[in-house]
Amino acid sequence: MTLTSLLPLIALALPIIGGLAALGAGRRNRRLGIAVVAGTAVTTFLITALLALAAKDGLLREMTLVQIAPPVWIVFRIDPLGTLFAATVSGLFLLALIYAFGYLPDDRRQWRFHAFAMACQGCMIGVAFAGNLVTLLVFYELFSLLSYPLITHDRTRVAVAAGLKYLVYIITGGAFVWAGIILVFHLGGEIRFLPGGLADINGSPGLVLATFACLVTGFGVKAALMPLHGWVPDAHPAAPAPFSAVLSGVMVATGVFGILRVMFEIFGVSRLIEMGVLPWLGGIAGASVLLAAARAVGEDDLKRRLAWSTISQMAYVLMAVSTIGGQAVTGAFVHITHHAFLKGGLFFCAGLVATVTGATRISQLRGLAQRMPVTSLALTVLALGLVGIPPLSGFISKWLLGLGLADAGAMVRLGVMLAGALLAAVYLWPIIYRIWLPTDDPRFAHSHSREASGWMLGILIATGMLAVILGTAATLPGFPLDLAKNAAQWLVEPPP
Amino acid sequence: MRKFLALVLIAALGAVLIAAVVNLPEPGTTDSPVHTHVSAGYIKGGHEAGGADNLVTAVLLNYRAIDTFGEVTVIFTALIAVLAATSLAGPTERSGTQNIDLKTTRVPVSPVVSFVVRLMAPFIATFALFVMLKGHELPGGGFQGGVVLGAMLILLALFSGRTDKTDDEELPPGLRNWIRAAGPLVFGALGLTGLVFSGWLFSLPDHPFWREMVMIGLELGIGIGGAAVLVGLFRALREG
Amino acid sequence: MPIELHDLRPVLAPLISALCAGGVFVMGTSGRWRAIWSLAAAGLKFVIVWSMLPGTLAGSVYIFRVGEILPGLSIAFRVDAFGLFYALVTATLWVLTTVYALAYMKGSHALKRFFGFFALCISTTVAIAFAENLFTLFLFYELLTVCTYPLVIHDQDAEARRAGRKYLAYTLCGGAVILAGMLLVFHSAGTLSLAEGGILGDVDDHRVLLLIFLTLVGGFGVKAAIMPLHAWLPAAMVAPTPVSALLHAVAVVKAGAFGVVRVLYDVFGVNLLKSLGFATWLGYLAGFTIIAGSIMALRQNRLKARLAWSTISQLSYILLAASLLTPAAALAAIIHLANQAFTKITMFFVAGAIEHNTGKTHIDQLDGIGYRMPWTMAAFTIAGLSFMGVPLLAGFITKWYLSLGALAADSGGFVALMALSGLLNAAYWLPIIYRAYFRETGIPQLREETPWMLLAPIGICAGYVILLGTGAQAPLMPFSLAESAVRLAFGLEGGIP
Amino acid sequence: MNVLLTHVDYIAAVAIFLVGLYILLVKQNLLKKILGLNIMETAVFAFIVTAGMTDNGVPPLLGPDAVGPFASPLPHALVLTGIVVAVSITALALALIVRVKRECGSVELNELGKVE
Amino acid sequence: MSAAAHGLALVVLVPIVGGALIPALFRRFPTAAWGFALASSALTLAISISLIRRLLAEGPFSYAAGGWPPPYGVALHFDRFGAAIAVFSMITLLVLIFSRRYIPAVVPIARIPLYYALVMINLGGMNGFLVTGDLFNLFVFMEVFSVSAYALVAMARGPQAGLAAIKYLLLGAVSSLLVLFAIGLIFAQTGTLNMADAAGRLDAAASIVPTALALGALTIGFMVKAALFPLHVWLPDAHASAPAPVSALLSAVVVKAGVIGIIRTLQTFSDHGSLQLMPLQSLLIWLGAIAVLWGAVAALVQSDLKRLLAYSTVTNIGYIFIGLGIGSATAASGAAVHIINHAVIKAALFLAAGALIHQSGLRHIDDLRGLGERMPLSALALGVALLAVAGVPPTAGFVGKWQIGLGALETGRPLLMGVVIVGGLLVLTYGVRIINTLFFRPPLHVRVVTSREAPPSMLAAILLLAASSFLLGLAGKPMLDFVAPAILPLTDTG
Repeated sequence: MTLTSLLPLIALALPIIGGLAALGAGRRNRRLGIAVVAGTAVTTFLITALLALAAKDGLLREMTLVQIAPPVWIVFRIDPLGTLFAATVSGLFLLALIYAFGYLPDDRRQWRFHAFAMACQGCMIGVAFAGNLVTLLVFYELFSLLSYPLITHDRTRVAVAAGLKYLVYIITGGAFVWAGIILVFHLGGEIRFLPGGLADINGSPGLVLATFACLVTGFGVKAALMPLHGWVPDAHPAAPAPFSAVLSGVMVATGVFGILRVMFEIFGVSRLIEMGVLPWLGGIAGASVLLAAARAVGEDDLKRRLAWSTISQMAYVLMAVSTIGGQAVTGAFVHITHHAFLKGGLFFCAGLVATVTGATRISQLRGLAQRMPVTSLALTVLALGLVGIPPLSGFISKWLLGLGLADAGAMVRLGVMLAGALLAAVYLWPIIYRIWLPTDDPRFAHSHSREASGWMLGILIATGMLAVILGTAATLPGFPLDLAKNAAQWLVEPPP
Repeated sequence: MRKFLALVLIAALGAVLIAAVVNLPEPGTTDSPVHTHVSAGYIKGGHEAGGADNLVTAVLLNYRAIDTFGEVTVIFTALIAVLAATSLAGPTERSGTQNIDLKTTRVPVSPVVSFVVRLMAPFIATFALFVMLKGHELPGGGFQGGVVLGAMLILLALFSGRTDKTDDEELPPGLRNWIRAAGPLVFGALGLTGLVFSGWLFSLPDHPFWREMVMIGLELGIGIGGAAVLVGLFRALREG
Repeated sequence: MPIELHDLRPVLAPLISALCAGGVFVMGTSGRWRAIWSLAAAGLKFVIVWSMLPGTLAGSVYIFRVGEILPGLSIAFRVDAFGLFYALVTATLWVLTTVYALAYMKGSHALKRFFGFFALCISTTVAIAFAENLFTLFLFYELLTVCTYPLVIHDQDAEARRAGRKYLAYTLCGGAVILAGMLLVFHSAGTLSLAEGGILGDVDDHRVLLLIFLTLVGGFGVKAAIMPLHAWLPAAMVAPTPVSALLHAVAVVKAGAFGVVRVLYDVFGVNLLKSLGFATWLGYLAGFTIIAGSIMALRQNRLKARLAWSTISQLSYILLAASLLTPAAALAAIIHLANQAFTKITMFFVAGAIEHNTGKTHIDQLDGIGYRMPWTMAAFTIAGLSFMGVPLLAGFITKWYLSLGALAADSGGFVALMALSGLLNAAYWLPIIYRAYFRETGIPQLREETPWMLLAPIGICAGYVILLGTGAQAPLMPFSLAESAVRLAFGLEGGIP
Repeated sequence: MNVLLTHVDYIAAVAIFLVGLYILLVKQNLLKKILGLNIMETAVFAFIVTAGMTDNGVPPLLGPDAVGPFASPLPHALVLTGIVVAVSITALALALIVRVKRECGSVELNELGKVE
Repeated sequence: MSAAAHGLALVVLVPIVGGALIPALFRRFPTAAWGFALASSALTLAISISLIRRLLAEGPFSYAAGGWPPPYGVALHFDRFGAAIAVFSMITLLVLIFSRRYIPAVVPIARIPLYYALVMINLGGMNGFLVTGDLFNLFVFMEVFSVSAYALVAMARGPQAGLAAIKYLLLGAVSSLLVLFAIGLIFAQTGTLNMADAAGRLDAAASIVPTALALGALTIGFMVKAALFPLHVWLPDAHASAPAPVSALLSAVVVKAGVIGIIRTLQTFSDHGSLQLMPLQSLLIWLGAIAVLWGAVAALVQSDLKRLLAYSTVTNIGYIFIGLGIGSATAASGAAVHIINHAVIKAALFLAAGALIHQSGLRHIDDLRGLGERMPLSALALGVALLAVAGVPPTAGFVGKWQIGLGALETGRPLLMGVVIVGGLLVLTYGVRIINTLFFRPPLHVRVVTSREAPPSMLAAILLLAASSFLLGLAGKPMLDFVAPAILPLTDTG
């Protein structure tokens, strides 16, 4: 067992074990707990990053671990796409976990949050490393369930209701995925991911289509593809901010990730074209882009607006990959990563503001910059990044997406994308505008607040800087863009 | 209603029965199977085969001895049954005051009748004995003699005026039980002697003398036993 | 063709536990002897049954003929792969259940009777598993009813008696119907021996076959609690928890399901059933039961009642799978015997432990119970997830093969049904788990973990649920046994497609 | 019609039988029922004896100078046995009736239905 | 002529002479009569076993009583139905063992010898009835066991017993008369009383009307003895009010005589070519089916334990007649075996019930709650026998029901099979009710709490019978094989 085969397992297991350890340690000694969490998160991130770099040129390793039943194995594979996603996940989790030390009240339940969150992280890394649909489903279901206590962590009535809604959506989605997997298995036998798709999916076109529909529907729930998005606007605001960040940043992306795996590594490009599903997918994604953005515009609750934005932004990715052009796919991958940090940061901001000032609505944010300049600055940077203002990270991904769409000649989709970007500006600009607009109005509760400090602010600053760095230095080797290019190439033009 | 149904049933049954009997061979004719088959064999075999002039007795004691064994068993059983099954409790309240306690009430008996009965008794007994002993030659036999004997004893019991004495009247109880069982017992003995003498259970000895002796013994057993049973029945019924 | 070996073990397994049951009856007044004999019954059987595994896997069939009691009706035992699979499940679980029961029942009344019959049940169950022919199967099947009755009415109060009456009424009527079916089979086939590929191949009369199907499947379906023959099962909840475990997981309902599968595969045979098409209706009925049972389970507030309705739903998986008549589905049917057993028994043990520890019986009382009994509830969670079909747990395997089988049988609708059932399972297990961990009562919860004698069986079962889900292939797992059973039933040579 | 005449003996036996049966069926008094039974028995005996009857026959006493035609001996033996059996049953029945009368206070079946 | 053949007469002679000796021998020592009766019945049993051995070796054989060849003398005939005498002797033996402690409690001490005498005579009559090959002899021995049976019923205390006995007597006497009348008809047609001879000569008879009537009269007469619905009305009263061992004897053995009588009749005259027995057979099936259901339903509503068991006899007689009526080899052999098996089971039932009732002094089922704790063995025996009577495999009751059900199918009567099964289920219902009451309900009556297990002599008989009623089920095949040759003549008419 070489190091490369051990590392993925460590990356997967470490957060889970670390979470349990933190649960035990933190309740006795807070500092020790923090050390464990931080150490674990950092180590995990480093391992995944290392793996991402190592695997950027193609499939690094495939590991067959456990045979559940004769044709059903637990399989891990270390390929460019998975490692990129794993690194993104662990990076965002690193931020969120540390942020949570500041965000959550210092009590016993905090450690529960960390334990569950880290278990969730482990499972998401498992999803990223999954080598076949069954393995993917295992970890997909697990982290979905593990998310539930995190969403309902506040135990308010709203949170519980949102949690229930989340469960209903996610489990239903899981059932679809499950049915799809069964169908795939029925059609094609053992189902390892294979760039270019499985050659031997045989069956009536209707059945193949149904399989695809099942899988896309199932993952689409998590990817918040309209009209399967219902849980998102409720769950995001209800969850504690650090987990909202994770939800928006990577969990929705997991759904997208699943769809990507299905599209490129189960069905394969040629079959997708043959099936004629791509226009439909693009159409649905495009509709999602516009509709969600439009909803975001009308939303006053900050976290809800961000949630709608997530729906819209993730739909970009799907819309782009529906062209299956190499450039667009690269953009899609890089967008997943960049969006994760941007949106995570925005949620960190929202959490910070809500904690310090109690303001959750955008209309309450007026004059925030007067009291909390650093936070406001970070918020501004991140928001601008999300809108796609150069040289921030969002620009890079959107540029690539646009380029990809243009390359593929999908002019309608390009138009939709631009319209979406415009709408993004429309729904993000008022935030920036308001926080920087000075006011003396005593109605704003935060008028006496001070700038925050400690963990939360640190993380916020780090995220803001990350947006700048990823934007300015995107082309450096080893950065997401580099990795995404490789991943896209690997998927779209598979090695023989 | 009940009567009507009964009449309907009887009418139907009667029709069936008459339909059946009129299809039987004509009674009285000698060529019917009744006469030509088994009976003819008996008559043909004569008294030599049956061991008795009286063919009815021969049938009873010889040809179909086992039937007669059953028969004496039935009547013996009836006695035991009556003894065993009659009311175990005394008179209950339910039976009311009109019930007469036969044990203690003396029935007034005319001395004339009483005298005549006692006078007649030895003659009757003698006749009964004659019927038993000559049953294999003349009309008669153990049952007939036994019934006469029993009737005499009942007569005596009725008119002797000694109704209050229930026990140790005619015979000591130990002996009485043996005599009552005489019927089955003599047949049991016959079964065994038959096995000894001729190799068949329930068969009479081949030697004419012994055969006659055994027959007489049987007749006596049947008769005396039968009489004892009859008296026993009478007493049991009277005592309730 | 399997190699037939004449061996004493098929009869020894039931006999020895029956003898031990006798020991309980004779010496059971003392608690220690009761425990010793009960454990001996379970343990010895466990050893004997497992000792046959290597041979059976190698393709041998152990046979023991006791004797022919009527022309064509003989008592005979034959250990084939399917029978051994069922026996392994029961034998293994029985050891755990006995340990659990010994701890759970402490201080109850009439313990001699309880453990005596408890040990007898094990004996009859393994005899059912090893039955060579329908008659032997029926014989011990009925005996099982008789032996479980005293356990059902153990409390002897009005409710228990009512439940007992219902239980008997259903199962005995079911038995009578089986008897009718048996007569029909014997009349038309001239034999009652269970044989791979069925024994009714030569029967032409469609009506007779239908009648046989209805009577046998209906009769065994009573114990398998297929709707509308299920009403006894929720009522029988009043029994003490080890008995519920026995009824719902190990012996009784499984015997029914086992019987149905035997009837389908070894009386009718796959090919005949395929040409007849009766099984489709059984599939629909089972499908209905799966959904309706789940919906009923949703409405229950009493924990054990919810478990009972869930059992009704879960059992029909077996029937549904068996009725699909494809190898993969058959595999699902057989494996689900084990999966459902281990999973459901975990839940029952937990329910019993909760009741034993805290006296709580209803779901709305369970707020925060996860803090009081963390390990216990962890086991419950595992079981719940398994039923939901979360991969890596036992329930997934069933659904997996069942769905594959359904697809192979061109009954894709059942895949949707599986998915729906998984959802419903989630809908009724998750709230319990949620309450246990995520609802606090406001009162600080003290740790009050289950005593180890109760906890150990729970833990082992829960562990097994995971094992069945992950390591079904491992050497000591009976998966390959199930495979060879399917191969035999379908006359396949190689692997299962 | 001729048949009826030739078999008139049998028919008479049947008639007696029916009379007895009627009594047995209709009468509620146990004693009367026993009487009915006895009448039926008599009828059956008569029937059997009739079967063995010979026109102008003599009893089957086989002396040295006995001359036929003889009546068949078999039915007579049967009837003799039958009579004894009938007597036995009658005796037992009477004893039981006495007992019933004592214990239940009645010998009418329709009243006895209410006993206990 | 081997010694075994004499046994044919001895099985009649020994018990009757033994019974006749008892009142005389044991006037002074009434309780010692038990031993003598036991010895005679044991001897009878031994003789009957030697008969069966010869039967197995040589096939059916006859014995000319008195050395007179048939048709002049009375021929005794031993075939496989006659072999039932061994079982009947065995049951009588066990009943006697049971009676040792039971009878002194219910019968005045002076009458104890009478009881034993009656039991022995009953046995002798039964044996004679079963082995005779002569029509009139059949009648005589029928009367022997009938009269003793009437008396045995009347030996119980209480107003019900006398009434039940007289009802039994009245119906029994009428049935005997019918039989005698039928014998007269046959005799008038054939001039012979030997069954085989008569059957042969009936063909030559001028008309079949008398034969048909005779056959009908015989059947109806035996039906009364066998208590086949609707002529069973005497049975519940008689069997419920008699002392327990008598009930056992009556239900187990005496009613069976009627059944065997019908079998003999059908068997003997089934060769009579001009006579179609089909209507008779379907009549038997119908009546049997009604009896099964009626008896079971009536038993369900009884509160008196013994009365319930009496109705159970009605049911089981129904089963036997269904089997006979179907007439196929399977069903008829099942019926034949059920005659034996039910005898054993019912004896076990009545004796066990008798022990429970005797020890507790209670006879209502509801009063017996919890008695199983106090009298575990007796109650267990009752439970086993109840399961057996319900036909739960592999008990003895199962054999007959299985064969009869199978026969129903073979002859294309699936509904009849349904009746067989439903009947078994109903029986099981009340069986379970009783078992439940005994074992699983807390005592209600104070007498239950003070009851003690039955004495060893009673227990021995009960347990032996209960064990047999279980084990005979395992011996179903040899038993069926045993009766199979005897069944063949019946089969032809089916």
